[in-house]
Amino acid sequence: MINKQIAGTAEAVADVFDGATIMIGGFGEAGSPIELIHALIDQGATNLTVVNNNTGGGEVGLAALIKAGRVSKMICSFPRTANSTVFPKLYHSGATKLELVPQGTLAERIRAGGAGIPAFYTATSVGTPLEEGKERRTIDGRDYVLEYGLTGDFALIRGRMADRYGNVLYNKTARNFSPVMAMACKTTIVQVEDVVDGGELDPEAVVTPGIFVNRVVEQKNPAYESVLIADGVSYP
Amino acid sequence: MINKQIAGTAEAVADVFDGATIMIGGFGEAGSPIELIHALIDQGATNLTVVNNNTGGGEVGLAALIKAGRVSKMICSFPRTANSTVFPKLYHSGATKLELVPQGTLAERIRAGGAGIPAFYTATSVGTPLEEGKERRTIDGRDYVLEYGLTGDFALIRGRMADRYGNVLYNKTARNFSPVMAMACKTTIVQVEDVVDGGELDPEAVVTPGIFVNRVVEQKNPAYESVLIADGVSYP
Amino acid sequence: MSNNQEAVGRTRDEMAERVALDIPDGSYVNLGIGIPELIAKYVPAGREFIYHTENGLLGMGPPPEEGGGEPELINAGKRRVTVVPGASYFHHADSFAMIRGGHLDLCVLGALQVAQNGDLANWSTGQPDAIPAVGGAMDLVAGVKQIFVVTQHCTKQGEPKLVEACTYPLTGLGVVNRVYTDLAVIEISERGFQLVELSPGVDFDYVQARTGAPLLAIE
Amino acid sequence: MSNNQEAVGRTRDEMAERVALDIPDGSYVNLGIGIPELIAKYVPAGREFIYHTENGLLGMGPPPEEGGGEPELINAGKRRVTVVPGASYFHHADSFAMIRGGHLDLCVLGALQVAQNGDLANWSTGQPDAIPAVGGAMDLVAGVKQIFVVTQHCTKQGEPKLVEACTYPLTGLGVVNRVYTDLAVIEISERGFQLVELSPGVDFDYVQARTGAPLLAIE
Repeated sequence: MINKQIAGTAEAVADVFDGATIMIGGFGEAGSPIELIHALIDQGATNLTVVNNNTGGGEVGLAALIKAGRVSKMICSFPRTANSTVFPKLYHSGATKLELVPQGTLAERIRAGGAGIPAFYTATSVGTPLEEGKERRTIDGRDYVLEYGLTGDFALIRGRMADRYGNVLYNKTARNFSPVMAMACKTTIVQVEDVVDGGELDPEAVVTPGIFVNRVVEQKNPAYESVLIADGVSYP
Repeated sequence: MINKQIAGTAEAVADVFDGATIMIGGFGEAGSPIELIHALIDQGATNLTVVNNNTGGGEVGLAALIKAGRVSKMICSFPRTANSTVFPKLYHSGATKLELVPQGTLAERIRAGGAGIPAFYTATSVGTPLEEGKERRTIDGRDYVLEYGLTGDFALIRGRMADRYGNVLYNKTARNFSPVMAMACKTTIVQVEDVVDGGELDPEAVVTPGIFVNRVVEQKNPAYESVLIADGVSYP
Repeated sequence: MSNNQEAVGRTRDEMAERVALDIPDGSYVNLGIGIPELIAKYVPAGREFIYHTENGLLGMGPPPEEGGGEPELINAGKRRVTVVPGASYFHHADSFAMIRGGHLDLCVLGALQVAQNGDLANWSTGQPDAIPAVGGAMDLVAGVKQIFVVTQHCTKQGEPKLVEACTYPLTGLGVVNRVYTDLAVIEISERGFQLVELSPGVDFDYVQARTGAPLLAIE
Repeated sequence: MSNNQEAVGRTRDEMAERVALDIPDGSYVNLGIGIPELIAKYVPAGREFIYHTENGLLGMGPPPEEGGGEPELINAGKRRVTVVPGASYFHHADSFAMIRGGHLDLCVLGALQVAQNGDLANWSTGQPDAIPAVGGAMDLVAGVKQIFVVTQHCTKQGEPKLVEACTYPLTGLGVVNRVYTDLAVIEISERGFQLVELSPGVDFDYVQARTGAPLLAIE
């Protein structure tokens, strides 16, 4: 019988290895899998390449992972956020490298990685400093750059609900990058507030089909970054 | 106020012009917008390029459009079906040309067209006769061919339900190509069994967001190809 | 250029309201952060706009009451928002398919500089010690059908933002269609900056003096 | 080659059942049209497979009772099917993202010819007057992790389908992992056709005589 449910977050991230590429869902705090990230901090894997739109806020979640020195490279579109104080230091010291990717190109590169598309053309970044190092091609009179698919070893994702098959529903704008990250990683780990029985999710409304998901962890009452920051929490 | 609902199928297809590229949703009879196609036959536009996975069955719907001599070119993956008797004659006479595209490449080319991706690489068709005329490229040691995005002038689609904003839900495997075709065409026309009030569809479960839809026609009790064929119907 | 900002021309809210007047009924619109966000308050009577926020929502409504809303219902500026009837959620790749595929009618953005050929610089001042951050700006200008810029006519230091050629790193080439400032509405034409409208109490010479390239008078 | 099909080896249903034995628990599987469809009847006790049909369904169940089902719930062969708990519907681009992206564990297909290097021909006999039709076969063989072929060992005319090199137009290069026929189970190895198992009542020479390339005996 297929049952992708795992008892806890520690078990779910136990096999993350040094040097792994980790895609972390979330846009700001919406959809940020804080408990999985904290389990990853406890687990100890280091020299990680992390893909996320941002670099986390305060000293919890992704920011805490960066602060702990575990992230050697960030791939993101917007490493500055109001509450982002950790990344700048490590960036300036050279401890954490940055690959800056336009947001839509980032999303499409991840989708391509998951869909078996090794490369595609886009007009985004043509004529800008971010075109540097990219191959340019004119198609039907317009200039485009070649972008490569992006894949990862692990995806850490936060959903609203899942079943034992790994079918996932999200919550409003917390969906963001998670469905494409689930497609693009060898091992996709999802924390949800509720694991429901197989057959309870409407097949018409499933957002991430279970084929893209390897592990599901039930995490009741997940934390929100803004609440933790307001409470002055610093992880660990 | 935004209201994309149109009174009838005739009005919905009134501006289809000779020489247009029409994407028609459906895989076999599932999701085939028969009433819209029949309205298009009545309307008279000709020299059409039609994109559909198949070539229709019997002498109704897409097959009837082809039989009426309106289709100068089919772009599809599988022009043979059990009930497909019309296309072979026109194909052999040279009246209707065929561009054969692998099914997944067809879906992705349409998705690319809708997503502003002019071209992408795929391993599908490498080393086969369908590679002919395509550019080959080796990426990370594997061979791929370059495929171009596909766009259309009109999409004719059958859904289950829509609202005045053009948000669409589908019925089971009738979804197939329709969501990507809706993205890829300048004017997307959808027939649905029920037009509901704005706000009645769950924003989490909308499959085709209204931005991709231009016209919605309510078509209660739509016909099914298999039923029409069993009844010996030949359109018009 | 003078260093003090005279209290002439439109306020931020008046600029937003002025932009809204030019948006056709039924438009799908993406609003950038800052003054563009204010536009949502000024939908002219009888029109309906659908707001897109690139983090995955079509049908974005106004902000919730102070202290209200939900942490997982936010806009691209990471501020809490609401949804209107007819809304839909989708993932980031689908959201940028809308943008890149040319499905949005209009995007209104802020700017550091706009050149007379429509080049836009709005993501980086190019300072070597700054952490670069681009977000969705380059995707938006490359994909959306029309790009409006709404911005103060000059920087806080009184330097013109409408220039012959951008000196800051570009966001996109020849992408801007119109610029709405506190002083004027200006179209990017084949011949350069074409004045469309002066703000109340502002005259041509005043605007030209604060513009870094020739301003074409209304004919 | 003889022209009459002797009643030796496995029946179509037995071939399907034999394939099912080799599918690990929890596999995501796409079944082609014909004999592969029969595999769904033979899930070994204690295992659960998830069937994918490329027209947009994961969690395909058995066919409905004769005359039952719905016209808009069909498989890739356009036959009516059912869904099992945990199913999901999706559009064609997402469905082929699963295929092309390597997310399916196994695809079982029919064949016209399989070459000793794993080349597969299963979409066209290359006849000049035939209307070409490919469907999803080329996408499946290019994307799915493992490709099994299940087929009669020879054509109705007694010609071997396992050959040195395909003469029919190819579906994919070096894509087949295993072949299940009425006579044997054969692995495509680095050295060519490696016999894995003979069907009950069939001996090596009998299979070799009906195979168009050297068959490597079990060591």
